[in-house]
Amino acid sequence: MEQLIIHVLLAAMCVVVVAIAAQRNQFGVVVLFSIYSFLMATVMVALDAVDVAMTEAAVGAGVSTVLLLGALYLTGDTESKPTKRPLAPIAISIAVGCMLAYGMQGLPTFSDPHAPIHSHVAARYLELGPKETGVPNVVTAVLASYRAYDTLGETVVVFTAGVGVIALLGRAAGRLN
Amino acid sequence: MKSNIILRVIAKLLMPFMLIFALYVQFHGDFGPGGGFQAGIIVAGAIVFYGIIFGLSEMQRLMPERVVEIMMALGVLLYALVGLGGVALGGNYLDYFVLHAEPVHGQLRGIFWVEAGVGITVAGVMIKQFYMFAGRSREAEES
Amino acid sequence: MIAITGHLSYWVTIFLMVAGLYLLMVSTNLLKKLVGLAILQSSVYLLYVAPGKLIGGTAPIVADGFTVYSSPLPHVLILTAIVVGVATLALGLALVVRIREAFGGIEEDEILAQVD
Amino acid sequence: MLAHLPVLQVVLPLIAAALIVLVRRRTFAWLAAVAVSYTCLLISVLIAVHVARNGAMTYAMGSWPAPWGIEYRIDALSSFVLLLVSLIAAFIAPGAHRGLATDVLPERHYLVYAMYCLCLAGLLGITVTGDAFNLFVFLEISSLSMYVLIALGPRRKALVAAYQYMLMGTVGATFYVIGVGLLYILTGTLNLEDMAERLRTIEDVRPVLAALAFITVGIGLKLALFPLHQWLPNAYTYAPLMVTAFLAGTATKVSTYVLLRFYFGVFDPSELFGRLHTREVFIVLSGAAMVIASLAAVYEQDVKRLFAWSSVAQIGYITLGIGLANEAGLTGSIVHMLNHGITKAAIFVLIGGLALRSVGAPVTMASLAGLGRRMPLTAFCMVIAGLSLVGVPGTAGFISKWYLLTGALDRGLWWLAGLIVVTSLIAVAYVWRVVEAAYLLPAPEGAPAAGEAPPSMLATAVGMVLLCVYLGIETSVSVGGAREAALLLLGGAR
Repeated sequence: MEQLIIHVLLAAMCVVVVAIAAQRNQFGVVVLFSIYSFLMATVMVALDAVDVAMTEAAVGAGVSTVLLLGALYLTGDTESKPTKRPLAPIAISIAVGCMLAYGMQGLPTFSDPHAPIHSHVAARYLELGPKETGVPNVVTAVLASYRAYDTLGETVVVFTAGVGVIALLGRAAGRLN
Repeated sequence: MKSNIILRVIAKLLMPFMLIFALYVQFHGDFGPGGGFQAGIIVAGAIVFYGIIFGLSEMQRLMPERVVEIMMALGVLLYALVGLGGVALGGNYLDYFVLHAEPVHGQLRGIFWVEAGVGITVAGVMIKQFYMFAGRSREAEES
Repeated sequence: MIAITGHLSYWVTIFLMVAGLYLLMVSTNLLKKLVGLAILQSSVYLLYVAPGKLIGGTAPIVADGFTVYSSPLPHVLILTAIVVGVATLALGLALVVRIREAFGGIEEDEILAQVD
Repeated sequence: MLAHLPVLQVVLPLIAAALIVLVRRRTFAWLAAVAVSYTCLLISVLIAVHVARNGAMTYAMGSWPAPWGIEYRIDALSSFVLLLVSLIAAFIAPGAHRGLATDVLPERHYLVYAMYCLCLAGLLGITVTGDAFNLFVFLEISSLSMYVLIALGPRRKALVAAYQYMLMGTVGATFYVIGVGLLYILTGTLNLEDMAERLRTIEDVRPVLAALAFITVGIGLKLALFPLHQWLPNAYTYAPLMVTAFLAGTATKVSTYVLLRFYFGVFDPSELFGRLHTREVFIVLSGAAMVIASLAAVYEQDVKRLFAWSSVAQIGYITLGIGLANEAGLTGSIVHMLNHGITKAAIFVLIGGLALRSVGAPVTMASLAGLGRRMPLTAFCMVIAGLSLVGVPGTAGFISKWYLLTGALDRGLWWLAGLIVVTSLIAVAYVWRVVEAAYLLPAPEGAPAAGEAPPSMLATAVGMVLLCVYLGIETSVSVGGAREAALLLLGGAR
């Protein structure tokens, strides 16, 4: 049952992506992208990543959509033109996809409890994390303590984007000449 | 939307609940999903919602742009300084064990302040970005 | 389906990555390119999170009555990746808005045709 | 205190950036940026001395032991790159006060300095970290700030250049994350040392090879490895001049460092070079970059773009050493990061001085005419830096090319040695165009009156040019450090 739900959601995501590719009205693209993000958030719930799901729902479906709509309002939702000769992009995309497929052949099977992703570093987090940090949500423990430095970096990334947007769109953001 | 009385009343009613929910997400992140990042977005969402209903100038009265910019920088500073606190008390950077005589309490204290820093910066940046995009449109309309 | 470690999510990861990359390269509209970029970035979420899942497991919030948890580390990494994604999108959109103001449009070929 | 230096190196610029945004004063921002740049230089000198004496330094973030927490790890190679980045930052920052005036409105300068501090923190963070995902986070900090810095350029095409760089850079970073993801799923760890250790026991190499491909293409996009260099000429041409000087000196070098770190530190190089013909691929790509980009530079009219193309060619020299993978070749590569970084930064600062004198107009070949009489010191410095680009004996460029030549001959690649000489001759052609315009052509009607660039910028440029000459004569520190790093990398190969 768990598997079935995940499969249905994943299939729906693929359909939405195809719809985005085919959609030429930019407003439609933004709406579909919002749907895509919600589906991604739901998949994350099904994959037990509740923190990720919450963030993806807030960021992907919330903030991203608001930003996209804001930008759309400022730029107009003109239909984009059909593309001319997409041969090279198709070749590149397929080559990259084949490379990833090739690499994934050798990965541990899905849901194998002995895979390194479960047994190596993660095992200690689950076993000792709540005791060492006093936080039962292991994701929070890893995020804010074991790998707190990454989270500092993440906060700085957000800060950088904020200052960057001020620099680009702030009141006097015209050209010098 | 400024003239619609139902929207205005509901918005005023909803605001406290949205902010309380944000606080819940912020401080309950230790036990359930959530944390500073998600809480910051919810705070920003509540204020942007207020701005959409009551207009940009009303929103700027509630949340002046200068305050928002200070929030952006303050969160990062808070986070970085919690880290330096670890160094000052004889540990490594971001070492929370030394923040309290009891190591586990030190961890909780460190996590609390760090998450607060994340929340403040994220809320500030999201509100600021809304101001920037929304302000741009108004200028474009005027000219 | 069995050929690649037996799960649909791996195939979907590949599909999303290819589709995002393709959209990014083929679209002429600068905004739609950013949507392609966002899809490419989101394929990484699946790449990391799916292998961390254990069937029958639960979210990594330690509580009585559960023994099998999915791996927490990928979740932490992907939280960071999502934040990086939205930061990039915000900057990209700010650039698109400015390009539209400076060039009067956001179709790539029209902009590249204009001289400085 | 010494033990905490690695983290202070990165955190101080971050704090400075936040303070700059709080205070919003132009002069404060400039002073903070200068102070941070010099503090970072001091710290990296102390670290370099420490590493040279006592070997690699490690630092556990949050006191969590290595594979569970994030670890900083500084060895001979990272300390060399740290020195390079902070040295160029320390050179550029003081002159920026005047140098930015032509390109950015004064009330927005504080944003530039905030972005500069973030970019510096990102670049330093990439260099010192021993964790694959932490590297990605700092890569993004430096990249996002770079996109903004480029977009602030004075011409509207700067926006398009920044947009294109953003697309390619983000694809690059995403590919890097995909590569790291494959390695992570395979090994369960993100610590580079631990990862390398656990990769040795992996039987199925297919994910490792795919990860290698993704990381190579991803970082290749960032470092403008031919033919993934399309973003570079536009980005360098349209960015504010001081920004171009900083980026040209640091950004691509740090990306090269990441590639070296992964190739020689994580993947097993013997497997890599033997089975996949990586060596041949790199030699061919580097050779193509050297020839094609140098030729493009010869026919370029815009002076900034000319030197941007020259950068693509010089990156070819740097990546050549990865292909050679022997002691002399790698030493040449690593020392060329430093030598070229300083040379190119000096050239862009000099062009910045030119642009200040001819307010607004882009610096073209025509506007260089008569420079030798109008701005004698600037013109002279330009010539010396140009000679270093060519690789004339007595300049820094000669040293790195000498080691690369030796490396090629050690491998028995006579044609490659010949190619290095030929591309240096092409470099003579484009540098000669600058010399010809500066000294042999009369100044055009209506040229700006005689007078040098502002002293702060001129001092920066003269300092870097002197360093170029110094590094061409006294090589014990630069080549010594680079050889140390090369031996360290090759030690992993055996």
